[in-house]
Amino acid sequence: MADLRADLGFLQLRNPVLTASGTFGYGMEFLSFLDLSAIGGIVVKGLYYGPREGNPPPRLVETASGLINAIGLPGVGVEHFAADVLPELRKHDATVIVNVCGDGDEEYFQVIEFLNRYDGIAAYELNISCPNVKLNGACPAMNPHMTRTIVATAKQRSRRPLVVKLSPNVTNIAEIARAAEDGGADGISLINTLLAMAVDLETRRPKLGNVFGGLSGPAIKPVALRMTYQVAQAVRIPIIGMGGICTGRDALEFMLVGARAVQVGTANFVDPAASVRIVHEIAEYCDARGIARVADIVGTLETNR
Amino acid sequence: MADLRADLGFLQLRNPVLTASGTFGYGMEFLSFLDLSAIGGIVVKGLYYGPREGNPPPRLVETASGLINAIGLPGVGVEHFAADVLPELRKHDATVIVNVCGDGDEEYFQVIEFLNRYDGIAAYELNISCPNVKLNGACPAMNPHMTRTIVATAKQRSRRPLVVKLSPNVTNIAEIARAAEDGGADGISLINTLLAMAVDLETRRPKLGNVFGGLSGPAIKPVALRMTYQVAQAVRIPIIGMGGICTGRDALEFMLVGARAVQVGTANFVDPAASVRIVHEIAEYCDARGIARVADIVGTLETNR
Amino acid sequence: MRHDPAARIIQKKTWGDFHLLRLESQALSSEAAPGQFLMVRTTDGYDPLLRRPISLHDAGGIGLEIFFRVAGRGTALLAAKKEGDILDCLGPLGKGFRLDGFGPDKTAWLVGGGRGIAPLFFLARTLLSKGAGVRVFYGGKTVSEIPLREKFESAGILLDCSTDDGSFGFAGLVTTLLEHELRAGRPDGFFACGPDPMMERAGRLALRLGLPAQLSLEAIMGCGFGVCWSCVHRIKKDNEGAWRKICEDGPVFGADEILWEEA
Amino acid sequence: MRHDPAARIIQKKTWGDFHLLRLESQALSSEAAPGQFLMVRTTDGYDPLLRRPISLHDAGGIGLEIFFRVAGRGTALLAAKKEGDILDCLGPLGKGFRLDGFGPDKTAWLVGGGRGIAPLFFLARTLLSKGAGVRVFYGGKTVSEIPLREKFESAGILLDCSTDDGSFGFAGLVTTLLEHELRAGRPDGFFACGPDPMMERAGRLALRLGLPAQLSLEAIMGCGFGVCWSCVHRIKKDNEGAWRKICEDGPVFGADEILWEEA
Ligand SMILES: Cc1cc2nc3c(=O)[nH]c(=O)nc-3n(C[C@H](O)[C@H](O)[C@H](O)COP(=O)(O)OP(=O)(O)OC[C@H]3O[C@@H](n4cnc5c(N)ncnc54)[C@H](O)[C@@H]3O)c2cc1C
Ligand SMILES: Cc1cc2nc3c(=O)[nH]c(=O)nc-3n(C[C@H](O)[C@H](O)[C@H](O)COP(=O)(O)OP(=O)(O)OC[C@H]3O[C@@H](n4cnc5c(N)ncnc54)[C@H](O)[C@@H]3O)c2cc1C
Ligand SMILES: Cc1cc2nc3c(=O)[nH]c(=O)nc-3n(C[C@H](O)[C@H](O)[C@H](O)COP(=O)(O)O)c2cc1C
Ligand SMILES: Cc1cc2nc3c(=O)[nH]c(=O)nc-3n(C[C@H](O)[C@H](O)[C@H](O)COP(=O)(O)O)c2cc1C
Ligand code: FES
Ligand code: FES
Repeated sequence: MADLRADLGFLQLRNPVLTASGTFGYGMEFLSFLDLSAIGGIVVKGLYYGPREGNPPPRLVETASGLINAIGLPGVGVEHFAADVLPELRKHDATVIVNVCGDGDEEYFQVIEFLNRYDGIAAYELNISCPNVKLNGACPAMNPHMTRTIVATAKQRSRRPLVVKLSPNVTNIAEIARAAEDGGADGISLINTLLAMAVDLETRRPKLGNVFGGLSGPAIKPVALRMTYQVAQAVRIPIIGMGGICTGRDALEFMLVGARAVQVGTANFVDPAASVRIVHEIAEYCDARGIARVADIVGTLETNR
Repeated sequence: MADLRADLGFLQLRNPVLTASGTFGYGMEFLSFLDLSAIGGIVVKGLYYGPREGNPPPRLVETASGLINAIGLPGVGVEHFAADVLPELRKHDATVIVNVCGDGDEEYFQVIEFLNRYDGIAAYELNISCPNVKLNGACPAMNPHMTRTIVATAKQRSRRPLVVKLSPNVTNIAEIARAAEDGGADGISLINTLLAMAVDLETRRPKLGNVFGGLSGPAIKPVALRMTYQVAQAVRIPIIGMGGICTGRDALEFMLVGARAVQVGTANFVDPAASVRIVHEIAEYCDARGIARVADIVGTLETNR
Repeated sequence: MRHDPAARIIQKKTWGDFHLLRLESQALSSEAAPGQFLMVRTTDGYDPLLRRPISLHDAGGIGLEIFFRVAGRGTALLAAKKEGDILDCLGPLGKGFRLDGFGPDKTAWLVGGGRGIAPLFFLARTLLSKGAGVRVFYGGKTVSEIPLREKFESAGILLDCSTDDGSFGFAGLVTTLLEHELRAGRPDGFFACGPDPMMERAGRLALRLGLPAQLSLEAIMGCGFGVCWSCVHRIKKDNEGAWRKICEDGPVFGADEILWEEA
Repeated sequence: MRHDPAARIIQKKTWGDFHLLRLESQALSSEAAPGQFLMVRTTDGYDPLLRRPISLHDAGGIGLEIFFRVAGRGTALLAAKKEGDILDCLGPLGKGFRLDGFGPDKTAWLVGGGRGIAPLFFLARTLLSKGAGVRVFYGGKTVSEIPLREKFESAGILLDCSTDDGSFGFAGLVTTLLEHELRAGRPDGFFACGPDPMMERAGRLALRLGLPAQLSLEAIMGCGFGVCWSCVHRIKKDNEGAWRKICEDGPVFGADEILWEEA
């Protein structure tokens, strides 16, 4: 069988398939569908410092080949996570990446410093798309300067590898990626959801309690793939691609444009075993074509440019 | 029957349904499916000053609930358009908006000044998403300053109302819309396509001759609706919304968030009579609910914000 | 909770917009309890993308049944399936009704409106088999919206029907019928399933009368197994109203647990 | 060019991946000519979004036929349709084969590979009815890929088959068979339909021998009626190679008009 290992430099994965933050809970919910050690790793639900309730419902609306969510990052907070969730995850031999959230830069650093003290975390994924309530909902991901600043401090405070997760809602994704790299990021993951909206014609109200939400799923794959490619051309640090991945072929397309690993998000809702199925599909693809190491596909897209 | 007229201020339309540039040819191609005077108007294929060949094939790839095109704006150029196409369109009593393209600001102005001399054009739609080859593919739509500058000069050179068509590939669509308004735009239309990409795993090459292309269709509707709403909150000039509209209900959703008229694009490929069907569906919707004037729906979305 | 990508449709019945499918699936039926539900895929493609929650209408042996009404595109695709086709289902999901205490000396009243009748057949059968007394109140807008009358009756289940337009049975809402009957007698508890406004009415009635009631709620569900956090409802817990997941903590809640938003 | 949202499938035949559907549609069949095609919707939803181009395999009266091979999701959805189902079709589209001059004293050779055989049945019938002599060369990878043998034969059409693996008829490419036969005799022209490489070989052969040939090309089509400009191919015109639309100016072009890209 093909060698599926993925080398992120700062982290070696059994295979290139991770699950995306917010779509895989804290992992335990999936134990009846798969073995957490059969996938490359899991990125847990976004964690703020304290527990959070999330947005008022409705929180989700389906769209053509996608969905918009405005869940609003409910979660248990770092203390509960460290005390109750982490030990469980360690029992299941899962590679765990923590998606770090914050309302304002300081909270991000608090989460990181708190978690620094606990074992069983392979890396942090800095979710720089969290709205900063004081800045009227702006987020660090919107601006190269803010990105560089928050990444630099987060890196300094972290005793673990730092992956920075980019928002697609920007004019120039390569510029933001370079800012993250300049700030000292060990890796880049992308894309988070596309800012979107849905309305109900009968009630004349937004379909989401929060008015706006984030679009994910197959609908956004073409945009995600483009951005992954652009970022791969722009930075030297490893890239984890995502956005609408539902099959092994989808995953391999992200690798072809330059991602060393991928994350599976929305597909987990439709098929709880999607991530492990995708691992198998990647293996089958490689085996059928005599590709000895899946890593050999990374970034091999040929263009005439 | 409900009063379907749409008042754009600078232009009165029979009804709010226009066809989107590049998806309706020069109009004639649709004569076996509909009567051009039955719809609000048509926005013709993007016109550069001279004739253009467009991009190498493949030029189109289907994606989940959408398609990516990299047609590359082939067209006949202004002379041929004015001499041969315009007179035909006038015979069919169509309200014609010309989508103005340019590689660099100067070409836009040349197209406008040339067309100023001909009758039968209701307005110009400035397609500020055209890549400027000298600026490495950047387009005016990416930047508020460039937008304001080109709009101001175009407005000055134009003897007709000027609609500015925005690109969705930006961090802050409201800011660009305000720049267009400041520059003197009479209206805003949005969205153009989302920059996207598709690759072929077997050949390891991009699926489009041009590598990148623009995503359109139902997949992008949630993003288009969000941006239309944001722009409606930001400017006072009339807005024409588009992006994935396939049904009367889709069209009404754009009106609900603030568009006075809409454009139908990709749907024309699937159902050549889509635009006129949408007019009927809007009328039926209003009649079934006793809405006397469709214009009364515009911008009536209620949010608690 | 299991995933059966190929539960076979072995029987189909249709009454206008309403459809009953009998499926064959060892995996899904073996753990099934009344009040639980399946998440059903309606297409192999990506549009619609999400599965649809559908209650277990009945289960036993290797068979199970679902009963649904066409509400939109997903259920329309389901309705187009034919005998011999296969369905991709996850389930059984959720916690279902709590039946402890409902034995031979107890009576339960079951109240279902429209498609809300779906889980009550399985529930009624199970209660009867535990020896409890069962009475079902079944309401719809008009007579064609209460197509399962004969099915309940031939299963020997005591049935009272209502229609809003009076075309069959009691004329009025099924909750009004219930209220009416509660003046004549009292069950040991009731179970209800239906649209939100009906659940609210039934819940407030139960509280007013101090009668234990279990209500099955609906919500838009992204996953059905507790990971997306889309299906939340305010539920009382430790005297606070927290958002709880309907798919995992429910869909059945006690009338005294549910917090209704003030109008 | 007409839009029939509900052409009814009145007959269906299947050979492995290959399917033949007989449709009933006055609107579509009345103007049909060989070499033209339909744009067929494969789902009511948005995924897949676009229609699929499928040639007219035959047409007459109010009936028409399509013959296709499952190539991906769209054609798989088409293949799942049953007798009695309806298809939403646009057509007939494109210019088709130019038959002027092919009368009683002329002979035409028709060359089809795989699914490329589809338009040649209608073409063969039409040529025969004009009195022309017709000979069909039909190739596939293996015997199961040339399922229409009997259909051609029972229509009295002279047929030569080839398979790449030699499992039936001539062993080799159908263009090699053609080349072979061209040494023994010459038709007044030939017509070909198949994958691009086959078209290129057939086209170059025609030019070398100075034989008039018409080739039916394929391309990814966004609309099928000339508005999206996605289906272009380099075609000679006024001595220049311009991008021309296959859907509108073709799909059939003269071998001397087509510019093949240098490898
Ligand atoms: C636990 C549970 C059990 C259910 N059991 C049954 C059953 O046994 N039989 C049955 O007929 N229906 C049942 N439903 C409702 C059923 O899930 C919805 O009717 C279905 O999801 C609608 O899908 P659609 O694609 O046809 O409609 P859509 O086009 O998605 O929507 C049509 C309308 O239904 C609303 N809707 C969408 N999803 C839901 C949902 N999950 N719950 C409530 N309203 C929704 C939409 O807002 C819209 O107004 C159940 C729902 C839940 C949550
Ligand atoms: C004018 C014309 C007439 C045709 N007539 C027939 C016919 O009579 N019978 C028949 O079986 N097929 C015919 N085809 C080919 C048929 O249209 C494609 O096989 C079909 O569109 C593939 O759709 P899909 O969703 O099944 O595959 P997809 O999943 O869309 O694609 C599968 C593979 O086919 C390729 N492909 C997609 N669209 C086309 C296309 N339009 N042309 C060529 N390759 C494509 C893709 O690049 C991919 O490699 C015709 C094509 C054209 C242009
Ligand atoms: C319900 C839901 C919740 C999410 N929560 C988070 C989150 O907590 N943190 C984060 O960085 N991204 C979150 N995301 C974004 C996903 O991790 C992912 O970036 C995005 O959905 C695109 O991938 P997909 O198309 O495969 O879902 C969430 C997405 C969904 C659908
Ligand atoms: C094939 C194609 C060609 C297009 N050509 C143009 C064009 O010439 N000028 C322009 O401003 N927009 C062009 N567009 C963008 C559309 O006008 C429209 O903004 C976009 O497709 C979103 O709408 P839709 O989802 O309804 O298609 C084109 C879109 C497509 C699909
Ligand atoms: S439906 Fe996903 S958590 Fe309940
Ligand atoms: S397919 Fe659209 S122009 Fe030919």
